[in-house]
Amino acid sequence: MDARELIARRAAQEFKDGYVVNLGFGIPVLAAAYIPEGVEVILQAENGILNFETVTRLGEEDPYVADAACQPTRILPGGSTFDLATSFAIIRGGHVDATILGALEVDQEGNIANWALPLAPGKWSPGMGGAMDLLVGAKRVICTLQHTDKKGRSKILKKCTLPLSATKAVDLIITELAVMEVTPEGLVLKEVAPGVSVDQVKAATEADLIVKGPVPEMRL
Amino acid sequence: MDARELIARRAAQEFKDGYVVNLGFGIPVLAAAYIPEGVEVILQAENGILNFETVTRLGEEDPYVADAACQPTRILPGGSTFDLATSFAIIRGGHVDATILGALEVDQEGNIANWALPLAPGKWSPGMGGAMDLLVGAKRVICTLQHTDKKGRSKILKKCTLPLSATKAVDLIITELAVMEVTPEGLVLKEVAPGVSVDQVKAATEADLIVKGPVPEMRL
Amino acid sequence: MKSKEVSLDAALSHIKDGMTIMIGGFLGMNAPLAAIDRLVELGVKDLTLITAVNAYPGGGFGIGKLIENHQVKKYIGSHIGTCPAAVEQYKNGELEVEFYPQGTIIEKIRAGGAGLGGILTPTGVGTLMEEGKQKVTIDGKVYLVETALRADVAIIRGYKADKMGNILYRGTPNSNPVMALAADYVIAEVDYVVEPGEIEPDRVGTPGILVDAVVKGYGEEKTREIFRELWIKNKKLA
Amino acid sequence: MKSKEVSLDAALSHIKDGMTIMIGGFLGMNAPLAAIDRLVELGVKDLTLITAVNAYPGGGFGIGKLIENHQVKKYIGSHIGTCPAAVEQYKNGELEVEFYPQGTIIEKIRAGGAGLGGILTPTGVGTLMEEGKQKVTIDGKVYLVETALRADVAIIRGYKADKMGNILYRGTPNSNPVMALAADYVIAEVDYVVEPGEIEPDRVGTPGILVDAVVKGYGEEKTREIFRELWIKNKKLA
Repeated sequence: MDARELIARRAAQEFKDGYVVNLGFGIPVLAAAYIPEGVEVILQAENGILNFETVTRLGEEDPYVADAACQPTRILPGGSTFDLATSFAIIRGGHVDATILGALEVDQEGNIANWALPLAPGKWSPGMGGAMDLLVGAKRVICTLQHTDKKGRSKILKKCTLPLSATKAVDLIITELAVMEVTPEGLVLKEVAPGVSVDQVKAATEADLIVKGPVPEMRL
Repeated sequence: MDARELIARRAAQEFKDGYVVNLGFGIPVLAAAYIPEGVEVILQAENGILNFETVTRLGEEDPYVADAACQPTRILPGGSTFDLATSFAIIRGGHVDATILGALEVDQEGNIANWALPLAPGKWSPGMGGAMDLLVGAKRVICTLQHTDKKGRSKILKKCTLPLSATKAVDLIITELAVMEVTPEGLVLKEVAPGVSVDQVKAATEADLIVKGPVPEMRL
Repeated sequence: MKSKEVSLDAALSHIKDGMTIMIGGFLGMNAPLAAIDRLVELGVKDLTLITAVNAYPGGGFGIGKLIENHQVKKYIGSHIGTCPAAVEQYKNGELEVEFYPQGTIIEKIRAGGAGLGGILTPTGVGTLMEEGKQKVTIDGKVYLVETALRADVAIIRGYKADKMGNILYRGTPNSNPVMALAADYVIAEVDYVVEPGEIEPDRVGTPGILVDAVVKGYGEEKTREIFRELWIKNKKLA
Repeated sequence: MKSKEVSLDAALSHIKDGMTIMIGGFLGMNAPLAAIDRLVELGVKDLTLITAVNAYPGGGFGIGKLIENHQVKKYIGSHIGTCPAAVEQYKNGELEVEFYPQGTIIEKIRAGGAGLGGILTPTGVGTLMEEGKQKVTIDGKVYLVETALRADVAIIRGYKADKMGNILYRGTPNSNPVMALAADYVIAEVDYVVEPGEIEPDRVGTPGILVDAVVKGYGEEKTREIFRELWIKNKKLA
């Protein structure tokens, strides 16, 4: 299992039956494939659609319906479409139970940076899209990302260095090494990946990690 | 012709072809009966309906459709219904060409009082309903009222005494005695009612009236 | 998925003395009449009631009954003049009243449901509405800060609902779709309850995720009779 | 009443160099593709372009063409990453970009259309979004003042229009209904133009009084082909 699949599988365990969820691109969308049996969730996409699935077979597409990535999409029974103002009223207004989002950096206070990469002095790209509203509005924010960057530097920091998307917004961080919870006391190590030791997680993490007693392994 | 009919007839002349209009209760609604030939207007009601007419014959009513007075209403071809937020977005956003409203008092600066009658100290009734938004949002505000109260006191004042609905909002005032326009210089007497002299209007008016040359009679 | 359809009493059991409730409808039109009538019987009291406008002119209909039965401690809306009991109780100090322009009250409710702190409106500048409110100036123009408003329970009125709570509206939906976003518990009174998938996605006016309970109201035939009677009595139809 | 149906060129003649325009659509879905393509041919330039999001990933589609053709001087929206030309032009200084969170940009447009001065949002507090903005504190919570946004011209996309300009939407209408309120001149591109009365009043998503010009777009069949081709090319359909 590669890192992305592991993260997606673990993230999917956070879904609860009846949850309304919004999934960011990349790993979060992958998580939908691993929703546990007996758990039904309702997908919300920020372009204005509830209860849908992506279609991939020619002829199943509707040229007037798409998800937030503009992929061909089928609305499921009980689904609905609505305009963008309503969609973000739903998101910002606390009507989404959980969002799973990627991040460039996340820190031990729950701050998150996920849209602004330096392009030129004072210029950032690619843009925040709907992420900043989701971070503020979703009842539970789950952040999925690889623990370190390509150079092996921790993305789980004491303090984010890139422009923030939101402050104190993240509830749970899931990486290929660990599950960490943002608490008032700080970042608590909740689970380690199979075969990974607490020390290995600590070594890969710049943030201060709180370890309380033995740390269980993720069940995937 | 009684005072109310006269005012309504004169007010109806302010309709232009294609106008979107919102009519207050009382005299303004009466005006709809006197729309000049060749002029088509689209009625907007603040509860969320465009292009409609009142029905009065049993069997013509729809128990899910009403106007802002909750009267039985028929939607005309090209009409639409929408929620209250959209309705006031239309009103406040400048998408209504003209509104005709009643008033308790109006003054020479275009200030208007039309919702707050003293009920007890610090208490007012009946409430503003949609009037304050119409006064701020409609492109043209036409105020229809009887020139004086039951005791013969002018309702066209130098300065309103009752709580205001809006400041500098009124464009045109139509009474059973005169038509007056609010201009940057002050209140200009534009027309007098048939058989009424300028002096009679002046005598009945507390506000300063600007008279420029001969004042024509209303054509009804 | 579990059906959201419940009995009227089960839904209304969420409304307790002293709560703040929103009720959809416009002078009774597309208002949840069955739920209101049952609330009167149940006698829940000391309510703060939020509506856009008040009762059908003259009272005795829709939310007017709640006020006439002295169940409302505070009223928040744009108008009380159509409800003689409200005017009388306000005058004698029994009823507290908070007035907002109708375009403001609906934006306050919308803000409450949309996670906004409030909105900036030009309506009411230079009037009594300024009292106790913050102001913001943008490009030299002054606006009132009107803050978000929410309720413990909202009772809305739709035409059809599916068992997932998706609502289809018919006619003039007035405040119902906005209120559906702005309360902790949302009850939708409808004429018909259908299976998920029977309401076209494009026709859903309120997505089911916003609705907690679906209840059957008086139904289409009774609704037709109720309004016919009301309008005949008030000489609007003959 | 005079029909609002006009030719595409007659409608687009209202767009002049240097104007601010809003274009509906979400990564090209339910975007006015025919109008955009014609705008590229017409070459109107120095535009300020307001959209919710940018081009379909990779560009070359919808509003991406306007940017690739160097017709946009300033872009206002929530994202540019899907349009390589936008990123490149922003980097080299050709294109000015103003970012807003997607929930903020749509509320700014809504405020512009609804006569509000702006809205108070918690989104962006404690981030770059605070720069140069007023803040308002309500019950101890801080909100950003996000001001209203309007355009000279809005081009929206509906499915059907009647000749009075009433629009029926199909599928995901995204920013179109909101933009229809927020511009001095509103062009609606649709697949079908019908007579007044042919769209049920309850199905009207944008009332005709908001629309100045109705134009026929590529039509349903061509739209189906366009998206099929797009999705096949991008390996979304097989």
